[in-house]
Amino acid sequence: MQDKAAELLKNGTVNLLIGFSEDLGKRPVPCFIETAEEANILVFNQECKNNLSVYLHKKEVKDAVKIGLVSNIATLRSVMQLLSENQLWSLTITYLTVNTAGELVVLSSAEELEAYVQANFPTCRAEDKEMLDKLNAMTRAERWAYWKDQLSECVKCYACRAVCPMCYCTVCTTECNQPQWIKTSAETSGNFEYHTMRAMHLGGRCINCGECGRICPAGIPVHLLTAQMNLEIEQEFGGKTGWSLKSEYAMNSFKPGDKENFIK
Amino acid sequence: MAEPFEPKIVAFVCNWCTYAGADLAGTSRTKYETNVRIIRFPCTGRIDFMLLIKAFQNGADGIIVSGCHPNDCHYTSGNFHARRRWIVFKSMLDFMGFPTERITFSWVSAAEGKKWAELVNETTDSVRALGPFTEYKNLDFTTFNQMDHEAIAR
Amino acid sequence: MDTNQYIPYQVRIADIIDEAPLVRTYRLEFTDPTANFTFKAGQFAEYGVFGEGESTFCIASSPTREGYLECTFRSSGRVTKALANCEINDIIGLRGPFGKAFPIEEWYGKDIVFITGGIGLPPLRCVIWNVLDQREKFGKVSIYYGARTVADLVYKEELDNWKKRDDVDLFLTVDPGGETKDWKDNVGFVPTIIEQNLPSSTNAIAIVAGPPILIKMSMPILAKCGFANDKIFTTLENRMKCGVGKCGHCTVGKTYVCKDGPVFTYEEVLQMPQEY
Amino acid sequence: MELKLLSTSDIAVFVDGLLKAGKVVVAPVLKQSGKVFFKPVQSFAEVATDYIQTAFSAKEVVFPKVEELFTYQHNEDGSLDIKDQLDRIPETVVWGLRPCDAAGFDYLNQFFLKENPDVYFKARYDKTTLVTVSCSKCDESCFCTSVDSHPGDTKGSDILLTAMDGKCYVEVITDNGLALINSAKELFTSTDTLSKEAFLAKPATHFSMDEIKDKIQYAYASAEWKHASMGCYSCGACAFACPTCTCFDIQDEGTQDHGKRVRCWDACGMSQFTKHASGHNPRNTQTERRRQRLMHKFKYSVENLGVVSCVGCGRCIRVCPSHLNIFENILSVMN
Repeated sequence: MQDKAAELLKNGTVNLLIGFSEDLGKRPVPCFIETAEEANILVFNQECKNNLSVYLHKKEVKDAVKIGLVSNIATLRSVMQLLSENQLWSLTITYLTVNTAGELVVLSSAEELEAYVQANFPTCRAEDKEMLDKLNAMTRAERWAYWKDQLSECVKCYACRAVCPMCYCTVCTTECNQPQWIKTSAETSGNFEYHTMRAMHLGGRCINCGECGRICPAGIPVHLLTAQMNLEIEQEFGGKTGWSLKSEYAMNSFKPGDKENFIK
Repeated sequence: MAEPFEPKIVAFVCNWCTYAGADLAGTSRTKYETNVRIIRFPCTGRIDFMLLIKAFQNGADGIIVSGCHPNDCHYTSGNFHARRRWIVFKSMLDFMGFPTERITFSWVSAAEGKKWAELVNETTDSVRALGPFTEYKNLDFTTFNQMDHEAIAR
Repeated sequence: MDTNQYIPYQVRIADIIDEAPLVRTYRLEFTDPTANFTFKAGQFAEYGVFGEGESTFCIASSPTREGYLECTFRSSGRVTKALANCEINDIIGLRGPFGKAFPIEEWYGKDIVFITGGIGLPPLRCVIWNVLDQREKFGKVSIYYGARTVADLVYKEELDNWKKRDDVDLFLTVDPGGETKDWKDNVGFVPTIIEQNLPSSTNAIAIVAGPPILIKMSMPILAKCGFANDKIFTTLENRMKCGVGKCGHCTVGKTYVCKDGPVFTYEEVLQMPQEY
Repeated sequence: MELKLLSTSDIAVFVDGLLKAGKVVVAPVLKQSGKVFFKPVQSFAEVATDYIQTAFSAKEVVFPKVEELFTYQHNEDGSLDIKDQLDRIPETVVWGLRPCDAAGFDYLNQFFLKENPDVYFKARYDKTTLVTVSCSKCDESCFCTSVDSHPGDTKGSDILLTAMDGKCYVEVITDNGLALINSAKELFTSTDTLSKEAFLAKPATHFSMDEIKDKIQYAYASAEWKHASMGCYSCGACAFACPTCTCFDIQDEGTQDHGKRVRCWDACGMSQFTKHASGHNPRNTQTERRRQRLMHKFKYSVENLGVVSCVGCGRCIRVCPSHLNIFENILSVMN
């Protein structure tokens, strides 16, 4: 991967390469490489879980135009969703990934990307499925107690929003204060409102990378909210997020036959 | 003796059907419970889920959301979009353990003054039976704050 | 027990004056007549609408005129919009006074040049009143004031008064395109007007307040006039929440604008990182 | 300062005794997410012991994430009632915090009380006793020895416990601590020797404060800031986990008739932090915001208060979604 990255940077295919390097503690950290000489700091392994596609919204990255993106499959899937939402029109992106056989794969067009993602489409993680089943088997009151306990730890650092590639709004509902839709303070009721809002706005868009839950400093499994909703949406309305370049946004469409057994 | 509990119910209704239906109930002098506060919207498609949350935040005990029957929308498809949103929102709240029985979704047309009155009566009865929505207010007692812990201890 | 700096005084809106589009002045009176509130020219306060929050602006009236306070604000955010919706006799919260004042006593006997634009006049009006109320203690007083359009000029009545006085030189200007048919004063940006008049810097103090661009453009011209950096005063405005040097919003480097300022000499400003 | 011994089996007796005496005991508790949080406990059985660092610092005890400043209520006659609830704060013992956390309290104390004393902080701080536990374990994020501290430091603590060789050594540092010990005198015996150095964890030292104080003077203009902040997602995780971050926001909650004014944590790394209502933002890029945070820790607070406001707990590194490393950043901008 280091060689390929160096080559891409050298021949001008890529101006800026977003990948992983290691810090003193051998933990993978996102790195931004502009010259071929720096490519030797790149690493890529199982621990490289960050979804680097979120950086594609950053101004400094947008300015570079020709981007190389070291990706895992979740990153690629989120790029697919972003492409279908027409968010990356100004960028030319080359994707570097490693397939299940451990070989380097370089994808340089959206069509190649689509074919690769569809062939390697990720399924819901087993541990998430297990947790979802467990929660769905609970009574309503038990679930309420569970989320109440979890959400009471939330400090509203908004890391879940910051790492989400789909949260690209320049002004978030949390910052709209006329009226103040979401309480600024991290009281549990405000946290409940914030997480409901976040999940709803990701309905039919979340690509299930699980980053929000993984990085939560308070260890709240917030990704379960969107994961559950994804399942629900797939079941009710069909379609998968990040599957095709022309995905239809589930919340922006309807079928006359959508269920209405809950409507009086 | 404490006064009997009277729930606060907020109704989010569309301008063209349910609001007219409620108006019909009024002009035909149909009596129904007075617990409901009606908020009129151009269309059910405009009723953002945040409005519902805001209502609970400000102390509502129950909510009614109502608009035109499918295919009757003044704007052709607003209620279809709304319906999809309700499906997702309701399942979301269910998953979080939120007592969704406090939210009633309904279609009430301009001609259904009687249905409106019945809807309000039924909802009021069921929310009255559920009692005040203290579950939501009590959420904040779990916030790390010693004063709150003391309050619980008392 | 230390005083609780977060509990506001309650003040009643006694009068409302519409100054310019979106700009209003409120005259405020304490509901508690025993409230012991004293302040100096240049200090600011936190004005709060209960249920909406607090907003920061300078006290626009002078300590030499007792019994009331005035503040002038433009409605732009959540709190200022709520403030603008208030009516006479409404009660609002007031915390303060906060910050350092202009060292007016040190200026006795000197010429004073005020340079300001748009909504930058209110923080200086306090000083101008203060100076004019003790007119005999100062040398020449000149005021350079400009706004985008004629309608955007604030304190129009007072501007007329100042104009009529022969012990004040008032240079009014509006940006090109902002003039009306019967506008008789200057047209052009404030720095241009200063350049045309070149105020003397001998035994003089310059006070600059206004939008950042006005400050940036005026400085080279003042330097040309011969003003030393420590003879130029300005008042910075950053986002503030607490007013007492705790919340961290207003920091510029190590400086807390709320407690170390808002009044700074240009020399002090140059020492700071350019983050204001 | 006094040195005492407490048998390890009596620790539970001591803590449960404090609870019985009506004190609120805040201690590390392991939650189902696998992370350890400071929580009020009902008995010593809930207290977690096997952990390196809690997810968030114990600053919540004196500087809660949401603090009610006062409630307000408009009366029918047009008058307005404003009430604070400072008198409702209970006596609190924070049990089992790390020496770095206690050093954080020392900084908070100076920051909040040296100038313009903050009554809310003072009311809580005065009723808080800190019982610290020295560290026998550390990880690669810990760097307290780089910022003039160490895993057995007594700075900021009222009592420091060191549990080794089947005994618990009790260093009583303040009068507050002594009063706490005296509430259960019979459990403690006197001793006069303690050599804990061998027992203590040995975190890596990355730099010295002398070096920092010298080199940080020129760091502002470093081109490395851009590099150091590129990975930053501009969330507030580091600031909220930090034992010494003090920035807050003041917000009203409620209607114009009645409600409360609260202060809640805010973070200088967030893009809205300095933004004016006019849209002008003095620190408009993440580079400037990251620089502000680090420079505040290592330079500005030294200039303002004479102390560095980083205690080397390493929480910001552990919680950072992109593992930005504070000491690596500092090293890179200094050189």
